[in-house]
This record gives sequence, structure tokens and C-alpha cells, in this order.
Amino acid sequence: MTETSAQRSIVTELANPTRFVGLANALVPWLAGISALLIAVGLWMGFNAPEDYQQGITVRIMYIHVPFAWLAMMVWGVMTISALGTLVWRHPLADVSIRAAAPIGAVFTALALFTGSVWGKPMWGTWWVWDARLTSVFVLLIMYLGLIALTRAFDEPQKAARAAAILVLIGSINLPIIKFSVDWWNTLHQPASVIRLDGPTIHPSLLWPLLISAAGFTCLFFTLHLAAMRTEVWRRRIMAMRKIAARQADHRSKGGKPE
Amino acid sequence: MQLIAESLAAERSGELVFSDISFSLDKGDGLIITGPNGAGKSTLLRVIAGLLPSLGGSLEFESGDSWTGLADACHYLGHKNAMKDALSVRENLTFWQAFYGPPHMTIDDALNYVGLQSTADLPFGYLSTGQRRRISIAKLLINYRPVWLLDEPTAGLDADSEQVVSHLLREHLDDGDIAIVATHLPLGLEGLKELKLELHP
Amino acid sequence: MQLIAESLAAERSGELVFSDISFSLDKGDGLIITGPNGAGKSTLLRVIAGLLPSLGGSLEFESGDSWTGLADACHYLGHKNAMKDALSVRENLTFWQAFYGPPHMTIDDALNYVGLQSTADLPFGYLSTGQRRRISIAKLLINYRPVWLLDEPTAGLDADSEQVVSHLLREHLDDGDIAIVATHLPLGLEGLKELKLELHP
Amino acid sequence: MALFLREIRLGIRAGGGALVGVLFFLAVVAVIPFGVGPDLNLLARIGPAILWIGALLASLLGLDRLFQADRDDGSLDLMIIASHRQMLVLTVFTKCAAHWVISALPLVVATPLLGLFMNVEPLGIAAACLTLLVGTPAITFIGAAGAALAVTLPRGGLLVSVIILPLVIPVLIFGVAATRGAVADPDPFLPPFLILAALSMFFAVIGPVAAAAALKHSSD
Amino acid sequence: MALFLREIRLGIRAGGGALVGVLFFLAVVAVIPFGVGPDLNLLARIGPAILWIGALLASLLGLDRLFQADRDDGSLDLMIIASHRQMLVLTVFTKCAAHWVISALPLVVATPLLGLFMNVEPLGIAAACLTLLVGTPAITFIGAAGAALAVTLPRGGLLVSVIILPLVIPVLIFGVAATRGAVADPDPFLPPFLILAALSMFFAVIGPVAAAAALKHSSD
Ligand code: HEM
Ligand SMILES: Nc1ncnc2c1ncn2[C@@H]1O[C@H](COP(=O)(O)OP(=O)(O)OP(=O)(O)O)[C@@H](O)[C@H]1O
Ligand SMILES: Nc1ncnc2c1ncn2[C@@H]1O[C@H](COP(=O)(O)OP(=O)(O)OP(=O)(O)O)[C@@H](O)[C@H]1O
Ligand SMILES: [Mg+2]
Ligand SMILES: [Mg+2]
Repeated sequence: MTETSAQRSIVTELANPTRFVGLANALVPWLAGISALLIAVGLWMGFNAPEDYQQGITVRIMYIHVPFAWLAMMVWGVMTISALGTLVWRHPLADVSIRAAAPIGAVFTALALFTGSVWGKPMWGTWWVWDARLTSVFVLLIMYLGLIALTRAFDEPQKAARAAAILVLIGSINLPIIKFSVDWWNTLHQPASVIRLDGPTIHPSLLWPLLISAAGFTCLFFTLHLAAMRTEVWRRRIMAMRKIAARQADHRSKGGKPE
Repeated sequence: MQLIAESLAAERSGELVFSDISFSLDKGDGLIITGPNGAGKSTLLRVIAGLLPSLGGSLEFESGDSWTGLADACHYLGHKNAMKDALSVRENLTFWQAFYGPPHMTIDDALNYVGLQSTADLPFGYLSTGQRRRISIAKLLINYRPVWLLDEPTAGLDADSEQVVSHLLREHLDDGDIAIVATHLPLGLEGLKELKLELHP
Repeated sequence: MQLIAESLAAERSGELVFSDISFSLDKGDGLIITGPNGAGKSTLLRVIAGLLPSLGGSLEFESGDSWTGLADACHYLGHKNAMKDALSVRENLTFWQAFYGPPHMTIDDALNYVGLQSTADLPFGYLSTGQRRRISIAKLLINYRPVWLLDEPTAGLDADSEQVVSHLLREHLDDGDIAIVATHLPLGLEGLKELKLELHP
Repeated sequence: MALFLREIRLGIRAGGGALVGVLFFLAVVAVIPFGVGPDLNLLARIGPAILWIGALLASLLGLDRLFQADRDDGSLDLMIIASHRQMLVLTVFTKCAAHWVISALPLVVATPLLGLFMNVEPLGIAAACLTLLVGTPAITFIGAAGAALAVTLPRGGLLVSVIILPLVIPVLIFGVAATRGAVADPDPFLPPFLILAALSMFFAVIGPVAAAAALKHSSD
Repeated sequence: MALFLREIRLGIRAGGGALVGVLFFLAVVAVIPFGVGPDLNLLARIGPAILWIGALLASLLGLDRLFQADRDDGSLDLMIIASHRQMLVLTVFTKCAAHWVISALPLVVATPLLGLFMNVEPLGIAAACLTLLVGTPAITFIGAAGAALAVTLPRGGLLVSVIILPLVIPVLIFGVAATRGAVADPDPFLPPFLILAALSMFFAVIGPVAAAAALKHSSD
């Protein structure tokens, strides 16, 4: 009797995630296709766009740098929403979402830093300066890594969930700092020219490819995110199954010795 | 006063420890939880105290008085003593007395009850294992709480002190209060309900 | 093998806890130390283990074998379990086995003995109080030591495990080894010497 | 209140916690000159910043164990149980306050002396003291949240610092800005100082709330 | 050896992973420019000092608990009892080595990266790496002696800070001086470096011996 109720509890626990896995299975290939298409189109358009008279060929880095930078911040935003999901609605998938998003966000942030400094070398003559924008992105990277370390430090996902969610929420204070750092401190890095209240100031021939590739990378993120979430759900399920199996094996080996 | 638990269940690190535990305690009822090591006695007490979530079921507490809930109306005595080694016994108890609100008994009287008045000004860290446990038991007395949740209160106590604890429990129950005690050792009390937990397969 | 103590005495923070304790143990002898809380049972064990200085008297140990001294030839099991919560049971035991030199029994066998083979890969911190104690008892088995100094080995154990410990002690003594056990609970063993400590006035 | 007293007593009884911080602070101030060389002018210029950085790092010491001791001896369980009557947020707040008095206040007190070593002018020293006095509570409160997140980790020292450091950066920025504002003429003092005070207030709320939320579910 | 493994495992398991060490230094270094400003020249000059301070901080964060944890769970008693067979000095040494690997080695590994951020020139980076590698063990060993004293004496904490940090500061100073010597021309590199190495050797012997002596009498 107790055995069946054990299984039932696990089943109810995973009922929702099971539906999610089905959904993810259906969505991931489509999303992957769309993101591949968008990225290809965006980058192709980007490479055929006029070169900047000042920056020359290096301006093409923009089509990956800027999407990476946007995504670096957006991913934390997604995690913030998930954190609310964990803390307020206690949705089991919300925690999975944070766990899956953190490494992806860290990679995007690292790529933004990398492409930025590759771009910075010809433009500013140095790989790295401690300007407000750059430093705040660097801090964002540290926050991502700290979050990953925190979630990995707990041996049980349930225990990590709440801690991670709280950290994400507190950390989201940093997002506006990154976004507006260029306006608050005068820096080397250029101020926002696309996402601003009074409309974009960038030339449309550059803007369109940028937007398309940004949309492509955003799709790419959701593809990766869904896939990673699916893996995480599987991982947890396998862990639970392994525990049950271990317990049963253990019983058999005891050979009916009375407890 | 009434404490009704219905089909409680708890898991630890993803494994069900117990399920479908129900009991109901009225004024003056005591419940003894027994079972082998790892059966979930401490876990059950922690669930009742609200330190761990129950996987299902319900726990209802009604008190005639102004207690806002079970957590508010209970003394929880865990395996650990919740005392600081560096502070003296009196300082430790004074702190908990202030923390728990209106006092019920003076610290000296409580220490007297457990027979350790002479240690009042020693640092807690200087006491022997059994003496420490007895100080924790004195802590139950300095503030009044109608519900006691005790996790092996007599572990490490000598025979005399075990008697004292039994006596104390008896008095508590006779006053119409409730106690839930997890223990391996017989307490020498009669008329208590008993809940036997089994090792989960 | 012989262990002879003559008029041992010890003080704690300037106060004499016990004095003039003498006993002599031969091959296969066991000594049970009893007494009320604070009588100095733990203190006496620590003096014997060499963790505390004796105020006077002497402690002599002779072994036929190559043990260089009592400290070298003994297993000391204190109130605390000497295990790390963050490491798994197996990792903990592996460490102590390596630390103590030549192994005597495999870890799996030792765990089997105390009935906890299924917990081998759990972190030690996940175990219940009694399970932890049983792991410490398994630690006595993984390396061979002729002298066991046990401080309340059965505190927190369930009835079955108490049996296991009694049985283990019996075997140990029957092998011609020595054990000194401080305890409040009857161990159910016969033919042991008993030393009753009194509370020092 | 009783908690506050207990914590202070513990801090003093256990001894040393505060002094380690102060001496670490001293080490920071002693070592920097060897890095930058004997340029007194430069030292004076970066002095306030160094004082702030030193204080910031020094206040990380001991923060990771803010709740650990209570967890180990079971006090935390009782505090969580009692959280209806004695709100956990308040309990955390009190612990933070006591921790601040024990370990951050000595840093503030030591600042004038160390400022002298760094050749900072008197006005700058006064400003550094004041900003530290106002700003360090924010560090403690954020630290409490970090410590609560990692309370189940026995050796969370480094991890807690990693979590805290990015969050205290705003405090550092405005602290240094205010201190510099007091010394260098064109820069204003009051605006950053007020922001600093606001940050402290803000974190005095956010920190304990987050810490209490984390602690509430830490028990197992 | 088993002890070494156990300690490393504990440090990693209980502290949140091997990467946390590196991450910690990244965080410390990232904080500095917010304090002193983005002046690369200046950063390059204080860079080595910051690295050393980071090393000290990382060591201090875990050092005070080096023996405390073992004492609290009773392991220390067993180690003391076994000290005939398994010399206590050796045990202490092993624990120190493990602690160094967990808290200081990540710094040595991360130094090149950090040096890049701080705009330290390649020669300077190499020098910093080398001096850190040679000098940080001294911090650990001195700290171990202090931690042992702290376990022994009821108010050890106080004593520790008074005894230990004054010993550590010279190490820091020689370390920074040596690094600077490699870069700045008039200053010599070799003499401070050799002194640093000598200090490390000296404390590698003195530290564990003192710690073992203190521990031996610590049990009660
Ligand atoms: C490691 C160095 C760099 C980092 C961390 C970095 C970071 C960022 C971030 C976070 C954004 C998003 C800003 C927003 O949405 O408001 C961004 C946008 C941008 N970055 Fe960078 N960046 C770096 C280097 C560079 C360099 C060297 C250039 C070229 C001179 C550059 C040009 C741009 C441009 C044009 C945008 C788009 C701004 C807009 O239109 O909103 N970045 N960067
Ligand atoms: N902190 C924890 N984390 C994960 N699992 C735990 C934890 N504490 C206990 N458990 C597991 O929960 C089960 C029940 O433990 P519990 O402490 O409730 O037992 P108990 O009945 O009190 O035993 P004892 O008589 O030894 O005190 C055990 O299987 C144990 O392994
Ligand atoms: N660490 C300590 N420092 C100072 N005094 C201590 C210390 N530990 C114990 N004492 C004192 O020594 C006396 C004997 O303590 P001990 O622990 O030996 O008692 P015990 O017989 O083991 O008691 P129990 O049955 O409670 O375990 C007690 O009066 C106690 O107050
Ligand atoms: Mg229990
Ligand atoms: Mg004892």
C-alpha cells in the first residue's frame, strides 16, 4: 500500500512536467529550424549591408555582439520571471527553468564579452577597459557563475530551488544598472541606439539585419532553453527511478531478512 | 484543546519516509512515537512543528486560548539543545525566556526542578552530555506552552533524571496539555497513546 | 594483554571530578562505568585515552603484540561521531580506515554488521541520529584495535541495534580483547566488571 | 532585544572576530603603498577608495557564518518555529544589527587611524568615516541574504562572498563617490551620500526579507 | 594522503565546487575598479597588491574553521589519540596543504587572466604568479598555527588576530615588493623573492609544529 502511494506521489509530482516534455518534444525542432533560418538570413543581410565608413569590416561583429549582449540580460529576465514562479506559484517547472537557463545565460554573457573585446581591440585600441558598461556585464557574468555554483552546491534540486530563486530576484537589481550604465556614467561604450524611448537612431540598412539576427538568437535561446529543461526533467526522473531501483535491489540482496 | 493529524506523509531527499499517519489528541493526551532508527520519528515531529512540509494530509490544532497556531503554542525539543557553549546556563535560559514571551517559571526554579541549580553560572559548554540535556528540559518550563514536541528527551540522562522527566510529563498531561514524544526508551508512563512507525521498505 | 589503572584522578576547570580510581583489566575483561550525569564517566574515558591529563596515579598497558601504547591500541568512541556531514558514509569510513592503518574488515561488511549497507552512498548528514551512531560503531570494526573505549555507544539506538552492540562487545571480549564502556543503559552483558562513579560533592 | 544582547555577548565572548576584521583592514592599507610605490600624492588620491575597499572586504569575514552557528546547535529551528510570534525577518534584522556592531563598527572606528597612514586629509577621513558608518549596514544586510542562501553549506565562505560581492558594488560606488565628493571640489558630496543612505535603508528591508525567506525553507 | 583527499573533497563538496575559488578572485578583482576608478595605469600598479590581498582574504575566510570543524565533530580527538602512529604535525601539514590547494591555488591559476584585466604586463603577470605560488603557503601555515590556538584557548580568536596577522603582513609586503621588483626597474626582484621563499619554508616547519603543539593540549 505504501509502495503504491509512493509511486502515486512521484507521478503527481511529474504529471505536469510530463506534459511539458511532450510540448518540448514538439516545439524544439520547429524552434531550432526557425532560429537557424533567422540567424542565417540576419547574418547574410548583415554581411551584405554597407560597411561603416569609420569602422570598416569590424562593424559586422555588431550582428552577433549586440544580440549576445541583449540576450545576456534577457536571460536573467526570464530567470527572474521563473524565480517568481518558484517563490509565488511554486510551479515545479519554474525551478527547472532557472537551472536550465543559467548556463545558457552565462555562455551568452561570455560571448558578449568576448565579441565585445574582439571589437574593442580595433575600435578602442585595447581588449579591456573598466568602463561602467563593460564592468557591469562582467559582474553579470560573475553573477551567472555564482548562481550556477550555488545551484550545484546543493545535492538536492529541491533545496537549491528556493535559494536560486531568491538569488535571481536579488540579482535582478543589477539589470537596470547594466542597461543604464552608459547613461549614468560617461563611458567609451556607445549608448543605446536601438532600444530607446524616442525610437531607434540607427540607419535602417544596419537595423534590419541586426533585428533579424537578434530575433534568430532569441529563438536559439528558447530552443536551447527548452531542450535543457527537457534534459533536466529527464535527469530528475532518472535520479528518482534509480533511487527506487537501488532500494529494491537492496531488499532483494537482504533476502527477506526481517526488518 | 485538540490536535488532529490526518494522513500525514513526508519525504526526505525524494524518498517517502512515512505516509498516511493519522492521530488525534485531546486535552491531556500524550502520544509516544516509537520505531527503529530511521523510521521517521524525528521527521514526523519536525513535520508537526512545521519545520518540514507534509506531502499531504492535514494538521489541525484548536486551542481555547489565544494561541494563533500550533507553531505558536508548542515547545519543540530536538536532538540538539539550542544552547550556546560560550554563554552561561543562566544567560542561555534568560535569552530563550525573553524570546518566548511571557515567563512561566523563574530560571532558578526551573534549574531546581532538573537538579542543576549549582550549574547556573557555568558556561553551557562545561556541562556533561546529560547535564546539557537536562538544561534543555528546564527550558520547557520557563515559558508555558500547551503542546510539547519532544525528540528523545531522555537520551543520555541518568535514571534519576529520567524519573524527573516522566514526572514532568505526567504533570503536563494532568494539567490538560498535550505532549508528543519520540523515544526509544520506555518512559514509565501509563495511559498514553502509542504510534509505531515502521522502516519504509 | 593487561590494562592497570591506579588511583587516577582528574579535574575539570579546577574542580576535582573524581579521584582514586583504580581498576585492572586482563585479557577478555570488560569494564562498565556507570554513574549519574556529571559524575565523570566521559572524563575518565578521556583520561584513559590520553586526551586529558590524570592528576596523579598511573595507567599501564601491556600488550603481547607490537602496539606501542594504549593510545595506539585503542578505539575511542566519544559522544560525537567524528564524521563529516558532507561526505558519504563510505567516504567517511574509507578515510578513517586509511587513517588507522591496516584494515580489518571491508567497509561493506562492517555496514552489513550494523544493518546499514543501504546507506553507504548517502551523505552522512542525511542519516537519522541512531543511524549515525551505528555508523560510528561500524567504524570500530574496519580496523582492529584490542582496546575499545566507548562512551554511551547505545545512546539513541533502537532495541535491535542495542542487541547488535551487545553482541559485538561480547565477541570482542571473547576474542580476548578489552573494552571499557560508559553507559546509562544496561547492556545485557554478563561477567563484566563495574565501576560506579559518584557525583563529587 | 534579548537576541541582540545575546549576539553581542557571543561576539565578545568568542572574541577576536572584530579584531580579525580590523587587522585585515590594516593589512590592506599596509600593503597597497608597496604596490603603488612611495607616491604620497597618489596615495592620498586613492586613499578613500582603498579605505572603502578594505572595509568592504574586511566585512566579508565572518559574514558567511552568520546563521551557521545557530543552525548547528538547533537554535535556528526554534527561531523558525517561533516565527509567528517573533517575526523571522525581525530576528534576522536583529542578528544583522548585532553583527554590524561587532564587526563593522570597529572598522569604522579604525578608519581615522588607517586614513592617516594613507595620508588622506582630515576632511577626507571624516567623510570616509561617515560614509562607512552609513554604508556598511547595507553590506551586512546583503551579506545576511547571502549567508542565508548558503546556510546549509558547511564551507560556504567563498561562495557567499561570490554571491555578495556583485550586489554590494552599488554601495561601493556611491560610498567612494561621496567620500571623493567631500575632498575633490567639483564632485558633489550630498547626492551620492543620500543615495548611499537610501541604499542602506533599501537593503535593510530587502536583505532580511530575502534571508528570512531563504532560512524558512532551509530546515531539514 | 587519505586526509588530503578528504579535505579536498570536503572543501569542494561543502563549499560549492572547485570553480568557486577562481570565481571568488574574479569577483574581488571586478570590485576594485568600482572603487579606485577605471584608470588602467593605476590598476596595473595596485594589481599585484590586490591579488595578494585577495589571497589573504580567501585564506582567512576558511582558516579560522580549519580545526574548529574537526573539533566540533570529534575528529580532532581521534587525530590526537592517533598521534603516535600518524604524527600530528604531519596531519596538520596535510590539512594545510589541502587548504592551500582549495583556497590559494585557484588564485595562482587565475592570475594570468586577472592580470590581463588589470592590465599588468606579461612579465609582471609571470612574477605575480611565481610570487603567489611561493608565498601563499606561508599565509596558510601561519594561519594554521593561529587556527590551532583559536581552538585551544577560549578567547583564542583575539590572540590569533594579534599574533597571526602581524606575521602575515610581512609576507604580503615581500610578495608585493617582489612582484613590483620584476616590473619597476630600480627595485630588485630577487632579494624579496628569496626572502619570500625562505619565509614560506620557515613557516612550513614552524606553523605545523606550533599548531600540533597547541592542538595536543586543546582537548577538554
Ligand atoms: C567587452 C566589451 C563589451 C561589452 C561587455 C559590451 C556590452 C554591450 C551590451 C550589454 C549591450 C546592450 C546595450 C543595450 O541594450 O542597451 C551592447 C550593445 C552595443 N555594443 Fe557593446 N559591449 C562591448 C564592446 C563593444 C564595442 C568595442 C563596440 C563597438 C565600438 C560595441 C558596440 C555596441 C553597439 C553598437 C551596441 C548596440 C547599442 C544599441 O544600439 O543599443 N560594444 N554592448
Ligand atoms: N537531513 C536529512 N536529509 C535527508 N534525509 C534525512 C535527513 N534526516 C533524516 N533523513 C532520512 O529520513 C529517514 C528518517 O529519519 P529520522 O531522523 O526521522 O529517523 P528517526 O526515526 O528519528 O531515527 P532515530 O531513531 O535514529 O532518531 C531516514 O531514512 C534518514 O536517512
Ligand atoms: N569541557 C569541559 N570543561 C569543563 N568542565 C567540564 C567539561 N566537560 C565536563 N565538565 C565537568 O566535568 C564533570 C564530569 O563531566 P563528564 O562529562 O565526565 O560527566 P559524565 O559522567 O560523562 O556525564 P553524562 O552522563 O552526562 O555524560 C561535570 O561536572 C562537568 O560539569
Ligand atoms: Mg530521531
Ligand atoms: Mg558523558
